[in-house]
Amino acid sequence: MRSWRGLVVFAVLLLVSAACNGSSAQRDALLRLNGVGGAGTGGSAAPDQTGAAVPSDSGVVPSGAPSVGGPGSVGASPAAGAAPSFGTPAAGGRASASGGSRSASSATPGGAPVSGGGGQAPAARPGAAASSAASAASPAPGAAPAQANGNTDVGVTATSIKVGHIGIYSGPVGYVGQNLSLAARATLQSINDSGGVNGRKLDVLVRDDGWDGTKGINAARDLVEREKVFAICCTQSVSTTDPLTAYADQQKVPNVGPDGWGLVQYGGQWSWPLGVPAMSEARVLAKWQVEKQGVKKAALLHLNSPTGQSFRDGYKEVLEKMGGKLEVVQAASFDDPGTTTLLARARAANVDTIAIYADSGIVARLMREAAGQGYKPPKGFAGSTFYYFNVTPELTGPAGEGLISSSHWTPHDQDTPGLRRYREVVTKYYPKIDHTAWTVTSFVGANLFADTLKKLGLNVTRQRLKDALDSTTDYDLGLGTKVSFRPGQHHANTATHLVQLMREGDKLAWKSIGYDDRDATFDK
Amino acid sequence: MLEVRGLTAGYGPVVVLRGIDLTVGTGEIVAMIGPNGAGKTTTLNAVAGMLPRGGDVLLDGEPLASAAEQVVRRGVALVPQGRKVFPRMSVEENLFMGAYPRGGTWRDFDRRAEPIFSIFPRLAERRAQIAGSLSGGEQQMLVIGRALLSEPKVVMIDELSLGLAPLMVETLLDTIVRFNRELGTACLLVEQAATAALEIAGSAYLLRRGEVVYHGPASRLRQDVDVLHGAYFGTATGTAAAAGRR
Amino acid sequence: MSITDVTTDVERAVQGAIRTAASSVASSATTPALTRRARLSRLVGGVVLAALLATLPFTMHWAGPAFAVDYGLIVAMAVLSISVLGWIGEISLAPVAQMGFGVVAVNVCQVHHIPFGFTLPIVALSSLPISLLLAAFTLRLKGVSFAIATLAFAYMAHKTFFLEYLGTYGAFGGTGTTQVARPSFVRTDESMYYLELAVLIAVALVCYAINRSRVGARFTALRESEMAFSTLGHPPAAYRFFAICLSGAIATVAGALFVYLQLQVPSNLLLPAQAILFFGYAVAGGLGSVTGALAAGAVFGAIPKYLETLTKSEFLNYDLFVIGLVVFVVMMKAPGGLAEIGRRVWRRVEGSPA
Amino acid sequence: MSKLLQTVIIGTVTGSLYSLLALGMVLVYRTTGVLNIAHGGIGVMAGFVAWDLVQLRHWPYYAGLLVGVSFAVLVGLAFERFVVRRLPNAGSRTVATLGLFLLAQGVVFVVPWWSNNSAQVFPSPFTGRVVSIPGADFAVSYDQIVLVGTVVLLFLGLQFLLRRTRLGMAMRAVSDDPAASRLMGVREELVAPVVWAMAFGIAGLSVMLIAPINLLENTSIVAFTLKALAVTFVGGLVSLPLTVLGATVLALLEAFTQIYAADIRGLPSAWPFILMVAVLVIRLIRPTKALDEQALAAA
Repeated sequence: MRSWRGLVVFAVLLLVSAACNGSSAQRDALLRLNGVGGAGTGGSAAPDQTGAAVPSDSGVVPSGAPSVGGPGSVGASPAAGAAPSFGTPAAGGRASASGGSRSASSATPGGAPVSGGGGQAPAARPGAAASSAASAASPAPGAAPAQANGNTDVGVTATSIKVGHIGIYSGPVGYVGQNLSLAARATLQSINDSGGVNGRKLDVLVRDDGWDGTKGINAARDLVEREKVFAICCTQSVSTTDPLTAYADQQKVPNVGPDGWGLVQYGGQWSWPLGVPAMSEARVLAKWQVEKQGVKKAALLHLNSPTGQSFRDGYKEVLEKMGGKLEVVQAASFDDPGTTTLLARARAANVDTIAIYADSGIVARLMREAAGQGYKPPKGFAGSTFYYFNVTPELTGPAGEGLISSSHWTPHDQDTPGLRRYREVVTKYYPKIDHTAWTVTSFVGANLFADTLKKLGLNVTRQRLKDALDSTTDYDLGLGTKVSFRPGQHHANTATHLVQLMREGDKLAWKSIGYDDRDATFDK
Repeated sequence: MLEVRGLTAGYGPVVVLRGIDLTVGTGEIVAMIGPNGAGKTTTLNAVAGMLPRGGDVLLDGEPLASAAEQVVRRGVALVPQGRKVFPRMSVEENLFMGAYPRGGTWRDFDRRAEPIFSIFPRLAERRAQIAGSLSGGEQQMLVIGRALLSEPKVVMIDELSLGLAPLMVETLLDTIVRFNRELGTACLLVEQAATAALEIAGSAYLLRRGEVVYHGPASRLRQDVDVLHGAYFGTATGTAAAAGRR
Repeated sequence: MSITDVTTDVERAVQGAIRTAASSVASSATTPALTRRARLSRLVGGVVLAALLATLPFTMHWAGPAFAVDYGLIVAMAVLSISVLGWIGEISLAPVAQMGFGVVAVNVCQVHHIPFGFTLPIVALSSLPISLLLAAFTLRLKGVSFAIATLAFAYMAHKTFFLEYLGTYGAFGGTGTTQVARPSFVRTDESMYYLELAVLIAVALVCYAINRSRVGARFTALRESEMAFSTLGHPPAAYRFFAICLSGAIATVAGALFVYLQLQVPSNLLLPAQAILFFGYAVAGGLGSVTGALAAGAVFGAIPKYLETLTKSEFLNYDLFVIGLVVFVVMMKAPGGLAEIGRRVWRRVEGSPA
Repeated sequence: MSKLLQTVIIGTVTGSLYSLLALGMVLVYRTTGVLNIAHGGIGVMAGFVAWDLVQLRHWPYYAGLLVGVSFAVLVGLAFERFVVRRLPNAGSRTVATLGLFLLAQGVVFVVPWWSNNSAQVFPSPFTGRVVSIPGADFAVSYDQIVLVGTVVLLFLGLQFLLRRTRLGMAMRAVSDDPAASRLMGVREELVAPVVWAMAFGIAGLSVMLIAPINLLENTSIVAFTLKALAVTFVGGLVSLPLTVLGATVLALLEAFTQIYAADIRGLPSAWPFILMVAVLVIRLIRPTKALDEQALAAA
């Protein structure tokens, strides 16, 4: 009679464990969706000599040269389109991008999460001169004392560097968020496949935050304090990156390539954001709309968040400075988008355009509703990179035609060497990725991280990485923006390109409208 | 017509009825009286199928099912203690629920309800009122009326007069006599306060500690206060009378 | 009988509890009624529990960061604040909103450079006006109506206040969200744990004390029959106000600790729907039981966080599902909640008749 | 003038949306005394099932709709059979619906090919067709008309069911006094499944009607359900007409403040609370002896 309670507990435990196993199946499904069979993609892709040659052509556009993956592409293809074949289920998931190298990290020095390298930091490397090929040449033996066995800092061994990455795979924006993470993982994997960083493989630990700050911060703490990662790379889940900025400073852990949408991220000494602040997007957009479209009166719908408010403030400031007027402003949230009332007010105020700062879902709701009423402002709808995804035209349907968004990097319809290389690297691992400004940010972030590490030679420490990143000048992958950081000034990217949904055959596709501009407000 | 033989019932391990025998003839009014805790209410609930029971319950010689829904369909209606109206439904709707076991629909409701309204004109006045807001006496009328709408052969009424003013009890007893005469419905009337019930009953049963201790014409109990008294308090006369029953 | 009477009762109860706590070790060891096995298991259990509590963040380090237990303690406090209202037989969905006011209060304290020592007491006091408002508004409501009313209150607090003050979805930016700095002595999550534990133990002791005292008995009476309660000359309103204020203070302090743990709290962590979830935890833990609240904090706060890290976030998608399942199973099989299961298990350990 | 008319139309449509969700909850509460917290969650789950069939597997729309609603109905039947019936009172049943809500949400997140696409397009056959309103410079979509029409039909249907049919009367009787209704020949074990099946079916249908207007999206539908909950309060959780009235008033207030008083930030979101306070004050001034609470006390 009493034993059933024990049974209940047991059953619950069983279910929990089943749930956990089940989820790896889910990830496999996700990977299949992206055309990759298992995950252990190209572990055996024989990097050898190529590895040393490729990496840091920094100052120069890497042009066609690298195509490192050439021979390695074998690894990628097998299960590409092929049916279920669960391939390597256990290895699947997000555990580790680089095969089995995780076991190696057990040798990390015990305590001292804080970088002990403060003293040995090569302050003697001031100039930006360094940027070029110098790094590749210097596996300089004996450059630093502690590297006899290669354990130069937390998370670094002779053969690997432990890197944490937090992505969005579930939650309210999991549907677009996963693309950012997949792009980052593809890039990091490509770096490993082409030889890693001066002989060390990047051991990437991937976590999901479900777009929830408590979960993201929990993951970050786990990565930093327990798994003892060397750095966090390409984390672009804004609900996590904002609090992560403070945490990275507190722990002195490098946080390379966060989204940089919220202005708070630029206050961190240990964060190097690569996206464009929402405020900059808004300024550029407003300027263009007044200059090119002759917008005089505008309505604006923004998510009621500080970033949304900064978008609103930037838009209003520029619009009104140039003689226009923001007639209608409305705040939205995910559970209460308020699109209907915004439309009514915009129509009553007879505005020229409706500017939006919201995700694809809310944008789609707004435009479908407007189309339902047979209404379109004379100059159409425009807004931020928030919905520069291919999912947006799928959600809006034909109603989305003419929608203007912005991009932080060269828009995807262009055919530049940089974009070709980006696409080649990313689609090799995840063919069905939904390309957007943010996936490119992932790509740049991962490359910047690896290339800067390469510059450090074998003596990899957090402090040296910070110094090297702080002296990055004109890092350019041919994607439209040259990235430069200075100590205390991490506003690297403020360039905005505009794109528009145009008809292409029977579908809508994002097309560049040939307008690029920079918001100079943050230059100091 | 309604025949109960060796009825036993209880609540879990507690045995309340130790074999009750009881008969209600066609068109008869039978009173069942007894002190607090004698098992009167339990008897009614057991017959009505609200409690698990042992022994035989027959209606017109056929065994009566033990599920409440079937008992009422066969024509044995219970008016439970405490005036259990449906408080959030109107008077009319309460009455409609009475007709439910007869497959009543609203279409022929008026026809069915007409005799009831003529017996209880007060209910007709308050047709649309919410039952929860009626006075105690009106609620008791409603519950009796509701039971009658199931067109029962026997109505069992539990503690008719509980908590009602004497004048109202008079009125209610009058209505019982009236529907008994007009509709021919037999009535098993359970009362703790005995005198009122004995006024209108033909025969009477006296219960004590789960057993019938007296059975006979109501008039005798009415006249012979000693028998009544004895039954209530378990004195010799009472048992003697019980013996005399056989 | 008025509010002041209630408070003096509470004071006496707390003093009593402190006395009992001081003498409990000695007395429990000497109680003759206990078998040797029971005594032994109590002693061992108590020592193990104390040792576990004292070292939890470190002993669980294999499973995840100390953040998990820290978060578990905060959930426990939030659940406790719901449980406390179980004393008067009501269900409140406002605690999440009250946690939000705690976040705001910490923010304000920080802006005005109030030393940490004063912050928590100020936060606890700051909950009073809001609780009184809520209590006045819900004075005449019972049961489902009360729950809905508190939910509406939480909804309004979230929509009209936190969204403006804290920002939605810290996500798309926490730019305006003020960061909160921890005091130097709780720089790490491990030390944060001990701060939280101390606060929680204090709160739990107060709750135990009140529950055991005359006030607790009166709460029971109030819950059973408000009419009988008031005919005995006690003012139901005073007790309702008191319970709501106590619950509010606990929730607000939990919110304050939450922001210290998280460093900033965007309003999407304070959604009204979250309150429904917490209520589920409270039920599964055992409504009205202090122990149950603590158990719920462990089961629904800490363990999922550990699972997140142990499974490399693979668990993330499943938490709602599993929590729903647990609530369901507990509802069906042990209406008294985890607290009841714990008691049963413990009785078997002690060997006393169940 | 056209702005005014637009506002009224917007309010009416939104009000219908709240009504739609609230009516289902009132049905359950009125006939069982249980507050069905799972209402929105079940609806979303059923909506995703239908969406899955129609959009991913290219079933005909109505077939998908039917399967989605039937799915919800089955869940309702199972819930009644295996959970509700085994729990002792309305309070514990309400908590069980909470568990069900969490489970339903969990399912929506767990199914891999649903969770990674949180907002979904789920058009109905009417989507895209509109009727323009003369004088309003405004058009109303067929979907919205269908929504409003369904609410009217549902309201009338439920009123008829609960007031005029044997089944509805039996449902109400059971909720008023289960023992007395057994004496009336009502078999609770036959009535209760109908209630739950119907309520869950309505939940599923509601979400499928809302989806073409709002997209199929979890967060907002759950938020709508919370507002609908506040609306049910107006009708004391039992009155259908007052519920619809409350929903419409709430939606109109929201629409008017959003459009005419947009500068008072946060006011539109405060309406549910203000509305409840107003209802409380009215009840205070005119105590009508809230019967719902009386019945609850008796239960």
